[in-house]
Amino acid sequence: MAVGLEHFLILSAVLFSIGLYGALAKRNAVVILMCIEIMLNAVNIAMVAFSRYGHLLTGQVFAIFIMVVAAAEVVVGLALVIAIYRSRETVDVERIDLMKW
Amino acid sequence: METGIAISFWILAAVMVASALAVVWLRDIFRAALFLVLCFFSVAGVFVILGADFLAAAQVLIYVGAIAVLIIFAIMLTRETQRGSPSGRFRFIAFLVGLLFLVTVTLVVVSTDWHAITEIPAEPTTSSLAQALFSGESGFVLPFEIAAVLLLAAIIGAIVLVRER
Amino acid sequence: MLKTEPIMINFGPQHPSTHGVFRMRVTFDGEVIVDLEPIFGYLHRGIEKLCESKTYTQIIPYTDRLDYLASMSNNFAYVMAVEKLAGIEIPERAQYLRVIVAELQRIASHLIAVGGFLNDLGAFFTPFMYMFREREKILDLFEMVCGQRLTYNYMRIGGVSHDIPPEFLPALKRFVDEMPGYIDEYDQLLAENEIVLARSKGVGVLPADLAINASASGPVLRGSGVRWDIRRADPYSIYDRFEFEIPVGKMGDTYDRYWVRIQEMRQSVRIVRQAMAELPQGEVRAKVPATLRPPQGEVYARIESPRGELGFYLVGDDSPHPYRFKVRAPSLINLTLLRDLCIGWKLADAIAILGSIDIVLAEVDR
Amino acid sequence: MGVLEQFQHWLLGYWPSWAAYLVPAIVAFLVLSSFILLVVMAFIYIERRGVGRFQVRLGPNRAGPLGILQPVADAIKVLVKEDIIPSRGDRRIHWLAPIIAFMPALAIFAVIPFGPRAIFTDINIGILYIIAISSLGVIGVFMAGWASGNKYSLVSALRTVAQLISYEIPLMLSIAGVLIISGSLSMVSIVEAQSIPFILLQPLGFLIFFVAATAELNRTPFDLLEAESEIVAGYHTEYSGMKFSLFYLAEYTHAFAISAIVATLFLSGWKGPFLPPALWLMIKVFLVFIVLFWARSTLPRLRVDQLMGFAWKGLFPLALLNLFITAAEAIIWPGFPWQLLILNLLIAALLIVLWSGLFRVAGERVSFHRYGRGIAKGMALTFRHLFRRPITVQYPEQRLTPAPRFRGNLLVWDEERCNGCRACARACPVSIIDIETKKGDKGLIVETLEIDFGRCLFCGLCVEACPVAALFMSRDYEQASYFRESLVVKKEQFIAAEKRPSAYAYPDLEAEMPPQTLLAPPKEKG
Repeated sequence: MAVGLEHFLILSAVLFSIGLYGALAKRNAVVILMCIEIMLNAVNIAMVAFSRYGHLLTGQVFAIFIMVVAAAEVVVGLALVIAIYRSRETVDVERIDLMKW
Repeated sequence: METGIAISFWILAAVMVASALAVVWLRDIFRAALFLVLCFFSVAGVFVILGADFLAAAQVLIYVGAIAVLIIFAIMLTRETQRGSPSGRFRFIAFLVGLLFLVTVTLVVVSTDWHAITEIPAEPTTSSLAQALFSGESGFVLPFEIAAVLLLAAIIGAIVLVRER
Repeated sequence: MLKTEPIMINFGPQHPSTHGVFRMRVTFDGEVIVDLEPIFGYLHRGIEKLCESKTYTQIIPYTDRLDYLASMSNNFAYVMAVEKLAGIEIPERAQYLRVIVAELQRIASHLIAVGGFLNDLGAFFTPFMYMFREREKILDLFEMVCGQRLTYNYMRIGGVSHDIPPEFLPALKRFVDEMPGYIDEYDQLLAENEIVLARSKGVGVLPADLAINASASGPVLRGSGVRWDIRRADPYSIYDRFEFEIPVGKMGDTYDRYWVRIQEMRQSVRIVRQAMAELPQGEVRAKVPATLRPPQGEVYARIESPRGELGFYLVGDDSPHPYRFKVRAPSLINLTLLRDLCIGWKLADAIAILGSIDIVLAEVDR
Repeated sequence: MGVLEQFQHWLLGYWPSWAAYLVPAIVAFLVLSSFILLVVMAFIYIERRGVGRFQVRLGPNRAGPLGILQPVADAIKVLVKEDIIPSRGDRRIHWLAPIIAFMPALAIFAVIPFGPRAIFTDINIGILYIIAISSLGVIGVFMAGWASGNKYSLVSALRTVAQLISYEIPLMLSIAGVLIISGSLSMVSIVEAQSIPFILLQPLGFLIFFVAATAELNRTPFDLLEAESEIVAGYHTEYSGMKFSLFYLAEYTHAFAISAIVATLFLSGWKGPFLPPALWLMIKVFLVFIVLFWARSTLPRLRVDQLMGFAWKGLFPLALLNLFITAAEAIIWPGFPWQLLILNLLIAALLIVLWSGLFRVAGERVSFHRYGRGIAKGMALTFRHLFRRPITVQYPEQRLTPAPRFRGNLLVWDEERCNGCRACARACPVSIIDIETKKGDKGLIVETLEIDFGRCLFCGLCVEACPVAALFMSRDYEQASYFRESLVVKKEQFIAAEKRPSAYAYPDLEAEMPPQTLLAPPKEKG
């Protein structure tokens, strides 16, 4: 029952597809951002797994950069959500599909 | 050692997937966000299994300590908890897409012959990670600096976006 | 700043910082106050109506229960009103005793006001405890004089109920000698403390014209720089015989109100010292009929209580009971300024401002 | 290698591997939590007694000798209280929050070295682990605030996020200075690197860390999360019983943890002459904690915006500068000779003075000479009070003598002298004196006398009104009853009662009364 690279990759894939489903199906913008974070985490798992089973630290370096980008993305994303909420009183993506407000 | 890792892996994987599903499923956004925290935390656990100790700490620090809290904060500011998080019209299509993706990737993962090295690498990664990031030849000094600039830009951008005019 | 939906929070009537059963309905935008509505009446006992069925002497214990932190001042104002109505002259010694206890009462009341204010700023009871220590000494003196520590019922129509016991003056002397040192200690603890300054300077500014228009009085008014003290402006009893200064603030902020109280304590000590030195011998109570029936007429007598202008309005109708009994409660009138002071400030400031106004709910609601 | 790993290795020889993984963790948890519980109890005791002395009180001294069992009594009291869950709140989150708030504080101790080898697990990223773990506590507090369904708690939850996230940044940056000097993230190597305690090499870093850590602990002057006078108790307003005690425990455990981290990072941890290492660490921990509650008993609280401003405009740039200076020093003098100590002290003083010059308190710039002086003066004053005699007394054992004129709880009635004139009843403002008389041989005889002391004002007017000196105030001051009826005192009870009249309205009695106990002026001890 030894755990190998495939296990981690499949776990990563499962996590990613859950995130993907959420990001596509959900209507609340904050939840969509949360699902995107799940997807980024899934990618991170894959990266670190590659790094572990390939004895190459580049994977972890990439994971660090992904975290940085995720942080930046969340900051800007949430700022947008709040800005939209302020003018439209909603964060429902199906109701904020106008290009202008 | 091996069994220990295997046990931890399966537990963590189960928790991770379950909490990710809860994030997608739950209607109460606040609870969804709490499950997101749990998911992040179990990812950190997986990092520990993979011997990436520095990354595990960074994961907790950045995702749990900062991003999750930021999300919770946004939830409170937008006050959308009463409405919950309903699914949209494309729920079924989204499900199909997700499933398709999962099947494809799984097939690829299973069918590929990974040249995986199973023995455990030298334990502490912190200093070697620093070497990999900053060493002269193959280093990532420029991307690192760019990442810092990106963060700065994101912070300023967020302030500008949210600022009242 | 992030803009958020306004939320409404009820402060009180059981909130620890509302100094009694007082309620503020505050609307916040984030932590900034956009609206504040003071709601009182939780302690209304109908004392004014009740007193119309009591004899003039029986009313004195009721006045104790208006502003229970300054019972002596209430006694004082009330008996002054009755004496004015009935035209009673009171003996010299009683006048001096009244001034001494009233000024001691001012110190005791300001100690609580300042201590409570600092507690509201978040000090963990330390200044409060220090100030209670000194207040206890005053209460000991009051107990010596009249046998009670809170509701004194000391003054009587025509004087005071008892002469002071022989051990009173030495004890008072000791207190008067050590009190300035304690006030210095409070200054040392707080006056320069950066956190106190940051929390109170410039916060809740009450402009002088608004203060006058709202007929604020006491330290609240003087904090705004208006030199109005009834002891000077309309001298009653024997206050024209003493030398003292009226401290006034510069900006009318929370800090100035706090500062004025501290300075007034020093001035009160000064007055007590002078009154002690000049204390004449003699009777302490004029001859007053057992059942007083003041003539028809109306009268308004006011004093400078620790909280401001405390006035009693009485209408006599030849009967043993007043026809009308009305209290001008300084706390109530100062409290009406709360909304103007608080809007635009933060949650924590509202508490500090309320503390700096120094209300006693028993007096507000009566 | 930490104690945990050694235990694990030893176990691996005997037990299956999964047990060898699980058992040490459980054992460590149990040992750690019982040890922490003990220290936390000591903390609570010391803080309550200490704050008492700062406030010229005695502090709790009832439970056990010197009140040493007070924490136990507290614990029992809290644990048997009813557990309340607000109906509008979120039940499960409400239940989970205290656990999540408590666990991180506990988990920090895994990497605190109590001695060269007395550490549970010496992971190479010890300090990073601590920072990461302690950022979890926010979520517990946040959950509590949210799930309580209470607006005070909600405000507290919002403050939590703002405050803890802001102060985490200067906290980390000030640690970075230490890391540069020690060149390691491991707690053990950080201690070993301290031939000079880092408080001397990093005075500015220490100050920033201490202030930021105080804010992380939400202790005065940064206790905005549970600001008693503003938002009542903040996030734990709606908590009681077991769950509240967990929050309470978490607070003190966190205080212990932070004190231990300060001791380890800046006060050279377990190092010290003569005494065993663990004892040295504990001494330092307690010293740090004493400073914490000393500040608590002196200082008021900052306002939210001032708090944030202080973090972002004060601590953050200073921490950055400190990091920068330390990095420069690491390049110029890589060995960190002791001479740097003087230089760093000078730099720290200069920076604080310069930076405080930029600060504004209420619109006016803080002048150089004053910044910090007011706080220092206040701290000195409270410290002096530590040596003053407490003014409180032990009530049932130590009784104060009231003044001769004291108006006590029950009236004293002299049946012989009373002529039933009912002057007292007429004088009473609240009409509680009920006298019925009948014609006797020599004047009136009192048939019934009932006084409702439940409504008595103790104004003394009845005593003053008595023309025949038959009614006295009493000198007693203890009166309590579970039933209102028993407060109505009847004639027979008046006759049977022990007569201890006070001199109120009877000045001739005053001479024989014992003198009143007055509050003596406090004397400086020794």
